[in-house]
Amino acid sequence: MPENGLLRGPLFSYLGLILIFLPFLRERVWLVLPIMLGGRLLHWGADRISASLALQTWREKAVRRAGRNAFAISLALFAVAALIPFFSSGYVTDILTSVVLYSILATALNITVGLSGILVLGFIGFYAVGAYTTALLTAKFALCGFWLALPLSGAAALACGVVLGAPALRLKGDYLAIVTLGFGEIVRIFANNLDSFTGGPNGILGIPRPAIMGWQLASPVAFYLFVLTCLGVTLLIVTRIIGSRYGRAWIAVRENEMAAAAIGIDVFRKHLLSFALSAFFGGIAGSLFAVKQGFISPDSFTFFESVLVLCMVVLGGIGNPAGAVAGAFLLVAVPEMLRDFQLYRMLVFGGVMVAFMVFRPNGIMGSLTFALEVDDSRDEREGLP
Amino acid sequence: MKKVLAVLVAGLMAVACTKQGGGGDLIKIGVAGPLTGENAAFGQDQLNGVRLAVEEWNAKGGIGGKKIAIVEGDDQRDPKQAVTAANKLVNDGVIGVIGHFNSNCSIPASAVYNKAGIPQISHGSTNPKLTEQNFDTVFRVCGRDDQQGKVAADYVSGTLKLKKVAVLHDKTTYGQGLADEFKKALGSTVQVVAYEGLTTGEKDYSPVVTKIKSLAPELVFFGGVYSEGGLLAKQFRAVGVTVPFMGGDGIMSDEFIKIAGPASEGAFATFGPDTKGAPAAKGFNDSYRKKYGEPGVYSVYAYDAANILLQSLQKAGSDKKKLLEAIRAIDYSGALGKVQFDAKGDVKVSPYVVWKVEGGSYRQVK
Amino acid sequence: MLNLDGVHVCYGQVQAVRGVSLTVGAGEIVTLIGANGAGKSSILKAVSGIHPISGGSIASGEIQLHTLPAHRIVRQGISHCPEGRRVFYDLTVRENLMMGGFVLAKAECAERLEQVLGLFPRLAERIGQPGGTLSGGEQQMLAIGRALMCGPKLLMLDEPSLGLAPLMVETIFEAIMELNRGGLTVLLVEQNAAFALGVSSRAYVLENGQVVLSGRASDLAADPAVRRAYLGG
Amino acid sequence: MFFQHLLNGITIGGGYALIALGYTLVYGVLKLINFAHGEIYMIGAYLGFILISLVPALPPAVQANTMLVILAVLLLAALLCALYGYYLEKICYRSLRGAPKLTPLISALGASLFLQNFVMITMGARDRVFPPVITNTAYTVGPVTFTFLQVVIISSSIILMAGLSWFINQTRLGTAIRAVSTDPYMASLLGINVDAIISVTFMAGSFLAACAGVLIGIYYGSINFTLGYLGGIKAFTAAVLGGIGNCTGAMLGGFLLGVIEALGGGYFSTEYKDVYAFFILIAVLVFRPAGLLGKKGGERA
Repeated sequence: MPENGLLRGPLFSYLGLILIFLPFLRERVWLVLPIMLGGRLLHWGADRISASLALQTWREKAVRRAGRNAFAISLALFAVAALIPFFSSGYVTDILTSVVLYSILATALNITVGLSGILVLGFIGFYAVGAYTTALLTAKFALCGFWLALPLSGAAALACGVVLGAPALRLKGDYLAIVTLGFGEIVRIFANNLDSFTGGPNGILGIPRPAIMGWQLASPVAFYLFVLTCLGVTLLIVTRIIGSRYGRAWIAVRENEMAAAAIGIDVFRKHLLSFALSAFFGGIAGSLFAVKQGFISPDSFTFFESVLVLCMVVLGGIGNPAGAVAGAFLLVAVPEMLRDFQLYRMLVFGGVMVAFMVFRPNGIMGSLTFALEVDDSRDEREGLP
Repeated sequence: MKKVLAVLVAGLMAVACTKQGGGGDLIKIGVAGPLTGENAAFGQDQLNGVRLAVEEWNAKGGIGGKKIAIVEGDDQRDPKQAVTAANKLVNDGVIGVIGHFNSNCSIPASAVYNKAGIPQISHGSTNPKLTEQNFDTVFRVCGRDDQQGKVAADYVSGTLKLKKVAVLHDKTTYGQGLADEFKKALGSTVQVVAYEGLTTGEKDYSPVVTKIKSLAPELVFFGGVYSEGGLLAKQFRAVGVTVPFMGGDGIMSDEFIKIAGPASEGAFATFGPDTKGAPAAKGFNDSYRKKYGEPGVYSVYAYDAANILLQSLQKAGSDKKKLLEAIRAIDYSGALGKVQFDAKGDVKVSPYVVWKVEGGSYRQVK
Repeated sequence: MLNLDGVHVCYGQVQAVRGVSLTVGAGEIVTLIGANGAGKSSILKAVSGIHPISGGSIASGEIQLHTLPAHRIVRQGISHCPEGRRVFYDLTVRENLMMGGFVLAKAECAERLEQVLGLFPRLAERIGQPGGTLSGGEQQMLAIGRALMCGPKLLMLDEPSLGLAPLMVETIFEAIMELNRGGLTVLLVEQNAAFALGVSSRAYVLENGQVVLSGRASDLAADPAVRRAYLGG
Repeated sequence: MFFQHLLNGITIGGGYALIALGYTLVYGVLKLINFAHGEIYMIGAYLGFILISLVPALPPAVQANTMLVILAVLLLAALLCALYGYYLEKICYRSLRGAPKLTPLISALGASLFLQNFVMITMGARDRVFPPVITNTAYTVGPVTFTFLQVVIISSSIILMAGLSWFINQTRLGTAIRAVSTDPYMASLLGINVDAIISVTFMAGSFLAACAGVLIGIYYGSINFTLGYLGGIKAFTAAVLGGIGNCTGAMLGGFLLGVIEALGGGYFSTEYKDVYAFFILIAVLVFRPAGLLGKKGGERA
């Protein structure tokens, strides 16, 4: 294997490159250097540690054990999650609500990215469709209440998914990715420009919070518990689907499209189904987002958001529903924790993202099957005797 | 892995801790705005303005023996982040907030502050909607786009006596809001030959420039900020459109002149009256320059907003209700001149005047 | 020329080669025969450094080949022409050949190009065509020609006859023998055992990643077990 | 007016094409989208800015030679930026070779955020204004008005593309890049150091992106740290439009995208400028699933 030159070379050269910026350096920039240095050292340390086989087997065992008790563990985690706001501040509850919303979104995206192996770069488009549907129905035109708007938002996003998917899913990999990117951007641009309908850049204000049997979910804690329940339901449905015949067909398609087609799986329909389903849950998440914020505008549906959600899926571990939740937690909570870095917040966050991938390329909870599938890259697979 | 994570966390905490100077004997005020991201320049101007005010108060011994500390709330000009940042500030126990800057952030965040009952004094959100929500916690030291649009429109139709104008905006809450108010206030005597939105962050506006050139307007009005405004003015001049360029407070910045270069000559902007040359603001300008370099146009607004908050606090004590009443009743005179709030939280006197670029710098013309 | 000592190769959990030792002497043609999955190709990959070995050692003279990265092994005069030809489809025949001489200096490369074209005149006719437009046999010639461009001491050929018309197979093998007469050492992996044993001096029979038989090619061709298993009678 | 829009489109398209080439080159050898490429373009623009601001320190005799100075700045900035590309690959991609396909995406995005904020902190969040190095005279020929700088931009992007074409098609290193992008496995069997070739590819892409950055900085006169985001998306779209992995396609896609935007924005509404571009992209992909000049089979397995 090639020698690990990562430690020696770049450090000094980067120093050199930074020096180019020297005339403009202020004293505070020196904060950056220890971070960069630290990153390199950590990388080196991680190499050492991951080299020890014991860790690998320990992890595998832990994952297997966790897999057996997945249901019990999730229940316990949900119970803990439901209790947290009673012992913490409104700020923490707000963050947790965001985490849960993003979890739903990431879980939804995971259906296509993780299970069907389709790269989607404009997923936020479905989220936006859902959010705007709810906003228009409950606030702008006040046509119906939230409980009707919620499924309708899902349905609207699903319809978009089918309309977009029908032509686009015939494309391959990165071509499909950019079509979805285009879709996300188109949705945002329309939302920003159809002033009389969507309020343009001003967005839509005054989206009412839902009520359950006359009880308004006005308090942050009540709303948090509500979205947590929604996440639970979503996860339950998604894990059920993965375990079903459909789910196995999806995985077959992901692993090898040709082989799947050869045993009689209609690859296109499977893709379309997963795409639509994923859009549906994306729409639901959008609807929840709209009522959470009480206000939506195109600013919330940028390409960066799409990428953020995708990061959650990948960071958590592609194809693993628990991973999507973990990824959402990480990507929402870590920047919040980093608020004390002030100006350096996003800088550090970027560095942490790189470091994380270098340490754990399979994500925090990458499913083992997937890791194996990827390990034998093309060259080796062809060489299998 | 655990070890690595532990090291990582420890490292993060170590850096984080150096930034915090804990202790309960502090009065915390929030600064909420785009401290990072696309509009970070505005956010940093704002932060420095507030910092200066706080340092001055602390140098005088603080309020009631307590020092004042700033809590930052970065919204990255994203409404969602704005709500989160607002929640964080409320949670950190700030007694009041200076900000946000962008109207699209101020509006959703104002609901959070209102619920918590703490005052929010925006230094730069000019969208009328902000103070039309019947929140008793919202104030702003800047003007409103409807006032500003009216001043600009009156100048165009009354003083310049033009008949044909093109209106552009940057598709943001602020820019489009201002452009709409301008258009509304123009009345029937002036014809709007084009009304177009642009994408922020782009560099090339040649399609719209070419199009507008063929329509031959007598003035181009732009609702937006200097980054795009400067490029637009420059690109208009490059293809030979020499009619005056006009904008709102967003282009009222030396940056605009720098970016547009000679093309900025003769451009108009609506903004508050002179602060840089005003004797009232001399103290501010001098000490700001010494600490942070040339003040941005909104630095002084942030500085005064902070002073209003702190002065009211000194008078009213930390009771939330009393504090709000004190702000509403304030009769402040500072770098901006006299500031008083009306029932909605807007400033009583519409502050807008027209400025013109002459000889490479802005001069007040009306 | 080449010494393998107790080489192990793994693909994940699967052991493809288990403790194979073999030698190839200078000027020899040595054949590896065996069924699909016996580990023949894996041995070639291990030698050329494409796949790491998990045990044992591979040496050429004093040099421990298994410690070198793949692109350094070619510089030791060991060239590997893999299974399936793997011609660069978009590159012209000339570019394909020039890539074969990537490790050489430019002038030397041009010199070698003339020699290789002399060996395969068909390629000279097709010099400007993209590799992908050639017929199967021509592509095989191109692949071998490309492997010869670096001027190797040892040529490893993996299934050169696969999917070719019989006439073409003969042409290819004649070329190989001619190269051998010119002093080139050849390590051959071949399903077509009859042909392979016909041209080679020694052979190893592999089963399940282990050497089960070895010896002079003519002896093995006469061995009843080998005849039954590999020569169809 | 049509020709005016066309010319505007070609000018902006030249920039897109230069950046798009970086995406396409990297895609060719690694089969992945280098999401940090937009940031490299931004860094290039800043390097150019830093170097240009150093010009007044030069002896007046040297300064008098404007074109030479600009050329030197362009070259130096591009070379420095190539180093950024080199280290980007080394840190964010090399260690992730063989990891799941989407993993490098995350590290690239992390790098994007890092670089963007790094520049924000070191160079300030305000727009940086390029000193006016060339007097930009406008010429009018018939209905078309064009500026001297437009001519510079278009001609230098064409020269750069021709240079790249020569490099890829005529040199040994370029042929090796093509060899690696068709079959990296075979390339390494022939003694080609695939890692080194990948580094070279990243450097070439970054070189071009930096040139685009400096040219665009000089042309529009102001740059800021968010420059890479829009430029990146647009160029990526251009690369896919032309058929990702195909250099001619990237150039064609870049120019086409610029022209579509200019015409759409000029004749219809500027607000939907990006929508036209994406609609055309989707339409093209529906009929030609691998882009305009892409191979029939789409991406290789």
